[in-house]
Amino acid sequence: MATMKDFRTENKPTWCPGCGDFAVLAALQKAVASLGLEPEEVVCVSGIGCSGKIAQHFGGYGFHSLHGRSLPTATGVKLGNQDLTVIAAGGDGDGYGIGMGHLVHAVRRNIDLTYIVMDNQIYGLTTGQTSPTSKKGFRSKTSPEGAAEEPVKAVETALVNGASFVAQAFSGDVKQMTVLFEEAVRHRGFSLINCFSPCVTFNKVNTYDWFRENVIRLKDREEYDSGDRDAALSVMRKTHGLVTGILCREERPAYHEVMTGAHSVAASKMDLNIPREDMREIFHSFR
Amino acid sequence: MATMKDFRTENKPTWCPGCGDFAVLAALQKAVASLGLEPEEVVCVSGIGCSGKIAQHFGGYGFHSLHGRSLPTATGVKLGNQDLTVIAAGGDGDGYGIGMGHLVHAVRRNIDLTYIVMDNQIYGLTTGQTSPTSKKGFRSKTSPEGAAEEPVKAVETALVNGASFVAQAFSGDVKQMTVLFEEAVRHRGFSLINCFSPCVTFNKVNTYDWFRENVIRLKDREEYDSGDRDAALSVMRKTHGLVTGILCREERPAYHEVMTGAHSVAASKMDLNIPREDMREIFHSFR
Amino acid sequence: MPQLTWKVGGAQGEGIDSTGEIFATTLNRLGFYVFSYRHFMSLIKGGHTNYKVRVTPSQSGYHGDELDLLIAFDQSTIDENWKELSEGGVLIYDSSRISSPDFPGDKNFLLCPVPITEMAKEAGSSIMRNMVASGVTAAMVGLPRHAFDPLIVERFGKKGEKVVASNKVAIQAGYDFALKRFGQRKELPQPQPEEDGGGHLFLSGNEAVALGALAAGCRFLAAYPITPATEIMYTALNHFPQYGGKVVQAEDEIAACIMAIGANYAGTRAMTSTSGPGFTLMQESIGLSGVTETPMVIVNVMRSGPGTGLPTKTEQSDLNEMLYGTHGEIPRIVLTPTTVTECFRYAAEAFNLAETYQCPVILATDLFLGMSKQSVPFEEIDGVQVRIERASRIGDADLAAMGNGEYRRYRVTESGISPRSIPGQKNGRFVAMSNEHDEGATEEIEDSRNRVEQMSKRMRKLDGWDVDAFGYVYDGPEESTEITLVGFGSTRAQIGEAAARLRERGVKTGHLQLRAVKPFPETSVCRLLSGASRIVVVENNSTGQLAEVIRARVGFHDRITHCLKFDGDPFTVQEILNHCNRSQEVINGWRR
Amino acid sequence: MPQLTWKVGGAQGEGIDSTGEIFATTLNRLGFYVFSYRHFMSLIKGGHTNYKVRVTPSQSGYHGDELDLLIAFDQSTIDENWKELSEGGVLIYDSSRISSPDFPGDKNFLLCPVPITEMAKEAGSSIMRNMVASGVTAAMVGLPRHAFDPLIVERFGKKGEKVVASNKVAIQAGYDFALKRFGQRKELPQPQPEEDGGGHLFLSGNEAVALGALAAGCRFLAAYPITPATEIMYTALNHFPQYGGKVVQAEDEIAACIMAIGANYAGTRAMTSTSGPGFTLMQESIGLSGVTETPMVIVNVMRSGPGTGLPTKTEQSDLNEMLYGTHGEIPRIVLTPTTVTECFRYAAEAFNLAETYQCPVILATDLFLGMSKQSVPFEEIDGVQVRIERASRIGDADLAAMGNGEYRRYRVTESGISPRSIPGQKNGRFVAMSNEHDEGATEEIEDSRNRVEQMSKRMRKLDGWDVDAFGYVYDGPEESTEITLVGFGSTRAQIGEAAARLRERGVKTGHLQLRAVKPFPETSVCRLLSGASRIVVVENNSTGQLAEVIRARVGFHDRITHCLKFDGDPFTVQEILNHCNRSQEVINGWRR
Ligand SMILES: Cc1ncc(C[n+]2csc(CCOP(=O)(O)OP(=O)(O)O)c2C)c(N)n1
Ligand SMILES: Cc1ncc(C[n+]2csc(CCOP(=O)(O)OP(=O)(O)O)c2C)c(N)n1
Ligand code: SF4
Ligand code: SF4
Ligand SMILES: [Mg+2]
Ligand SMILES: [Mg+2]
Repeated sequence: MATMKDFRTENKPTWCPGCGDFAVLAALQKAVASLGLEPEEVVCVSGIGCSGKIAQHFGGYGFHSLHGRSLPTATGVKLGNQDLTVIAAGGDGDGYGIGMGHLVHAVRRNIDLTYIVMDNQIYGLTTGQTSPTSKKGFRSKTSPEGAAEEPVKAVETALVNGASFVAQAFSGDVKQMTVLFEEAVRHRGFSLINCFSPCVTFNKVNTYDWFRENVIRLKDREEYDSGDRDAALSVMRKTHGLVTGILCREERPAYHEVMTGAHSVAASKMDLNIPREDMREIFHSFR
Repeated sequence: MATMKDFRTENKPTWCPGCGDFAVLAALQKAVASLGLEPEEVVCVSGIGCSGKIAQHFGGYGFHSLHGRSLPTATGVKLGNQDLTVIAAGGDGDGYGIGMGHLVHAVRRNIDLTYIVMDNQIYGLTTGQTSPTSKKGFRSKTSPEGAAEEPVKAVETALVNGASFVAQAFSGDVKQMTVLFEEAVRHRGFSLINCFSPCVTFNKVNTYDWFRENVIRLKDREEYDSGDRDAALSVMRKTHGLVTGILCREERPAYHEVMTGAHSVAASKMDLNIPREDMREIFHSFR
Repeated sequence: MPQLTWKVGGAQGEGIDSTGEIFATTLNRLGFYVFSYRHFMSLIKGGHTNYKVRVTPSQSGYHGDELDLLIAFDQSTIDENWKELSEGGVLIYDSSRISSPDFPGDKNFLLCPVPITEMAKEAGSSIMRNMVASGVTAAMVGLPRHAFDPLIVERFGKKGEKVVASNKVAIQAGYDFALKRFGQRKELPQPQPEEDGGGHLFLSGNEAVALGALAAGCRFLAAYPITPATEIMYTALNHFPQYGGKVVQAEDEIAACIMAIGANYAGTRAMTSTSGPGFTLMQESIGLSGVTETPMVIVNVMRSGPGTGLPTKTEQSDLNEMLYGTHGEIPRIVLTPTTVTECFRYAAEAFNLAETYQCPVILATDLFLGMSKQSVPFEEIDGVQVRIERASRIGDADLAAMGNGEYRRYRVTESGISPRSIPGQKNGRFVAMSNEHDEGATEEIEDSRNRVEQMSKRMRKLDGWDVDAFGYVYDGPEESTEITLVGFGSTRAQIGEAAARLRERGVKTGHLQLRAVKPFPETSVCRLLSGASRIVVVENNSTGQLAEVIRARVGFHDRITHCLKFDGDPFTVQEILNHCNRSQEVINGWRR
Repeated sequence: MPQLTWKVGGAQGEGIDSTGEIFATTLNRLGFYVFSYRHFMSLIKGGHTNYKVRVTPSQSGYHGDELDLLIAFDQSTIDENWKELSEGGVLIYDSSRISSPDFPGDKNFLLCPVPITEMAKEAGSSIMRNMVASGVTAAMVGLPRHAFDPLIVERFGKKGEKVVASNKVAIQAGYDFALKRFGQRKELPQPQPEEDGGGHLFLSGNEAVALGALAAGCRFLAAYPITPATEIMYTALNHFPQYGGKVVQAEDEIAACIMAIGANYAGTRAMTSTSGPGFTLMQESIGLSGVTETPMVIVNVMRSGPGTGLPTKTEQSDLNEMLYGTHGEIPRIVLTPTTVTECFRYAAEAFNLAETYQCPVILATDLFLGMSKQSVPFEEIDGVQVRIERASRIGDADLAAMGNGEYRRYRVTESGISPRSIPGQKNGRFVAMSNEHDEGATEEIEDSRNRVEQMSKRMRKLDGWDVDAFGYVYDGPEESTEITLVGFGSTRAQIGEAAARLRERGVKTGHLQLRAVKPFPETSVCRLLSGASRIVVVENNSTGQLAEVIRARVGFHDRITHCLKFDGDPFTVQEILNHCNRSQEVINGWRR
């Protein structure tokens, strides 16, 4: 059986020392190993950004796709071979800025993949511009007088659109993150895990310390029912979104089980030859 | 002062007889006329679809833009000349399918425009495919066995992302629709009005009768506080989204008032000549 | 060649299409060779629409220049179409609506007033206008009275006996009326039934593309609705699921294209289909396919651009974008099938090419070829040898023989092709990277030597493909011609007929039709054109995009003239001939 | 020409850029002509980066082939750069980190170990390595000890006296150490201060573009961050708001481009700026600008493609997409400025062209021209006459003279240009339509005559623009040359130096640099190239995109050779010369 080591690569990640994305990578490696997955069974599909480099650093198969397009790419991979475990990953700009539309539609489909967003409230790779999750008033090279827009409410958006698994994690707590990733990967359907993953180089506001001070950990208390979507919304509102843990979980069929052309055999494993007689019959239906 | 007639055009709309979009057009014409606007002060920016033809049929200036891009086009028009009244309009596919990302970001900016979505739960112009608002199980040429996806929750998405004015209307009630449009246009900031606008040709499920039976009209009862976003969400949930009236309204600065470069004079009315001395000073700052 | 051309026209939503389809389908089933062309508008009801049918003694990909019979449901059908009527043509019009038809009286038509709407109402409802018109048609072209009955039963059987009966009544009323008043007026050419005595296949380029893909093992289509490409999706929805093929209606074309790339990466043969605006949105993903060397098939059914343009009109104006779209440089293949059968064959072949060369393959048709249903001999399509070659892969055994981490996905090879592993294969790990990457595909890498190696490897891949053998069809003398007509894709039938007519007039004429434009079959084109005194490049666009490519790749600047059409309609044979008749001087107009 | 070339290298995030910038900025302020070039990677910390500075006696747009001094903070700087060091060059290395520098010993360098890190630590912190290195530099090129002090005060003044002081200490430590141990080793060319005794302007193409836009009245920029274009946005953010100019960070490039189109439609001069991937996403909107005849300016700062490619490397490989991107056919202008001053001038001119011709204007630069800060004489930019011509509009009075509904936005005119109204103007109502439309712009319309009229009107618009007067700069004999070098955009400096060297060797050499590629200045190009025995087209891409255009539009197939580079770096003069020296036979390699 594969161990965490098998999900490591030879090359050292090129993230800045201290970057929150190290924790995300480690948690993912641990989670898939502890689920007993083999490296060749897991595909990590990422967008472009510092966060997007996770596909290179993760020891499974990878697809480092285009900026903002991790979800449709990952959707294709999953539908191409439903037997694979598919992880989509990327940054807040990638996923909630340019990629926002795809998020809503992936949620609606309940496509069976785990979507990890490394939310550092900044555009890291392009050296520090305001991102859609930057707080109102956040100053950066592109908002020297402070951001004028409300931050996007991506988790809430996923919740209202019926996402079947929604959680938040924090790079300062790899243990919890690992557990959440395990749960998410195990979940049959679309899982969003929004990870507070500090950018130590460009975001001097939302630092590890800042998150430690402000983020509340959602205890799996009796009172909190992760099956209750409204409770999740209300927790998010009350904590201004600064909460970690599983916010919502719902069992329902995954897209590949109910879509047009759903089949128990993966598309990539089909016998592609169509009997000549079948083909002729199809031809004759055009008459 | 302009009357409704001034917002009519010579050519008759090319919609199918009975199409819900006639009501939307009429309500819009009435609303802007009753607000005392002149045709040259109002720009209707639309996407592509049957609904998108509203820009041609409305008697103000118009921009019949690309499929899914009414909002960024309208944003540019407003920021180009903030003195204009800008109406963005289009279909459910246009706005909530291909255009979903732009909706969220327009909401976040609180750009001062009125966005009218003619929601017929179908792709009309392309002759009847499943749309993102089609109910689960809806049968059409592209979902012969019934749609496998959950419908998008666009109104809720706007609500959680902080839309400053959100309402729903129904083409079967032009009077209410007119009032809602008036309120929306008057509102300083982003307004979304989702209009149930039946497609009599391709959607045989969500018909006028169906809506009449199922849609609840939100009375401006004492109990309902349109300043309470959570109440709006809960009404939407309780009615399965089948409710008309103002769901939410909040006063806050519009984007053009607070953005980088905000100015009391419209950009299109600026004196463009920069004093030679100013230019030289700017040059010298590059040394 | 002997032919019968027939058209019915009226307002959209009035049953014009069904009238045309009943006529065309029935004739086809009787063994006639039929080509049908729909003229329609980008609105749902109202607006002029018409359906033209041409019947020929052998297969043809063209709806004809003239018109023998025109059935007009309204005056605007007459306004829009009277010019097409040949001398002695028959104009049938709905006298319930048009009291006296209005058109400049300089042509000699047979006027046939028929109270179509009244008769339909008598039979039960005005929607049966189409049936009355069908009956009238049958009588006037000498079809038996009950020719349409089988189709009526098939179409309306589910709706009950009564519906079938009243439709039949409507047909018969039309038939009887016309036979009595006007008699048979036109001749149909001889039918040529299939061996089984039945009709030919009757299908469009779009349908053929979907079937070709299916036959080639495509098991995933992601697409977004757009005229005139949506039928590809419909056909896939009808036939893919039975073989485990999935069809996704994506949220937009960006998602559609990149989903299909993801599925290809995962080892499934996958494609997308679209038209101009959607194709433009796919450009970034096409680059992704190129740089990650992920096989991909994109079908672009061209329509009139630019922008939203004329969504229901045909054009060949995306050639440039297909050749040059996306930033940076990628290897790509652009196929331009010239017939419905080639739509089938090249759709199938596209998947082999995509996998062999690990690059995007664009299959280009247009509204005219994509949407026109036409008779195709069963043997012709059935005879296409569909090979499924899952080439350029690395096997499990080869991977097993390697240590972990030894396999290099983007190994620099002489051919430029590097065997591809698929997720799930042990020891085959790699990262498909949109960034420049090293051979091992484990890291993005900015080293300049590596860059040159990877870039060159990708760009030389297609050198191994013999496009010169595949990429064209030529008809005419090989050594020297007075005139050689050149086209690509859907224009083959009209150019072919024009060439035939020139030859009838004694002009030594060549006809070169390109079936692949990237890589450009320049050796063949150079050879075939070098003996042509005049080269006329016939294209459905306004700037002469193919001519530009020929000049760039081959030369012959001073012998090329542009025969262009960009009004939304396909070429007529006469238009091509008119151009050829025009004086030599236009040749020097190329420099603009 | 006399020159000094200097480079500092190390890991990203270690202060390499600031070291380079301090040196370059200071020299520039002292009146030297400086060109600086940053080599950096698409990651934030770690990875090799370097900053090269070339000092010349007159203006130059190039960082030089060789290297006189190299300051290496680490061994990989030596690995990556030692080859560039000229014979007798000086290698300064951080002896606190590198005990003995490793490189093949076949070149003769002066090795100068300096304990840079140690000295920095002594001065207070290792981050002051850059200051120590600056001090060392000053000593070895003969700059006064306090040359950098003013800049230090300016940069660190806000941080307090202490910071300033310790930085100065670090510089002085480096200075003293180097002067004592090695003495001055290289000469700077003569400075040429401005009239006021101060330095030249020191700016990049990106900055110049933003300033040109501002000067031309651009009051709206919507953009999305992307290397190497983001500085345009930064510069706009700095300078637009003061004049009521708005800057929007859009959610993506699709939105950015179409927002700017919306603003232009509303009467504001508006633009967007991007690089390859973003440019690709803008293609549909570019078509929208074309079909609706809405003025639009798009800046594309090219980088290495395809896909995400090499985001921090230069390339000229988007030429094809700029010429041919988007489906269908639109009129468009593509300008390719060749110097920083032209970036300013053409950015400004782009707005006039866009408004006059009501079409998209693409301003194309690349990472090399866009991001390299360089000395530009104040007079040169100040001397550019920026006209603001709000042409092709219809005035309120003219509209008032018309009745309501009389004005026709898309009136078919001989010039193809139809006066434009702006929302807010009474009687000026129209609908900008992405569909084909009628003259009145009140309806989409599918009529074929109308289609041809509108399409032709749009496509002939640019005939009125004299690109042949504007679109190139030529240097050399006009009648006949042995060799003519052709390039476009940023390669001008290197090609110019190569041409000069060829002339020194007695080769009759021409140098044609294109500043506009669409419309193509074919009359001029044809004239200037017709007397060239050999034509060498120099391009930063792998397929020879400009050469292809020249062949298509002008011909000369058998005289053209490709001098291509696509490893991410700009050309060196030597590379161009090497190509010219190679035998004639390559000429026949064009057909591939
Ligand atoms: C289409 C396109 N636009 C822009 C870019 C440039 N770009 C690369 S990464 C990035 C943003 C990164 O921000 P985020 O997604 O938050 O990731 P992070 O670096 O913060 O992890 C951008 C704008 C691109 N690669 N492609
Ligand atoms: C990029 C692009 N893709 C696809 C189309 C084709 N298209 C035109 S309208 C439309 C959908 C219309 O549906 P909706 O927005 O709901 O409007 P409706 O017609 O129902 O009012 C589509 C897919 C297009 N014009 N552009
Ligand atoms: S810039 Fe920020 S997000 Fe990027 S690697 Fe460094 S710390 Fe991480
Ligand atoms: S097709 Fe439907 S949406 Fe379109 S015009 Fe007709 S009724 Fe309206
Ligand atoms: Mg980020
Ligand atoms: Mg709709």
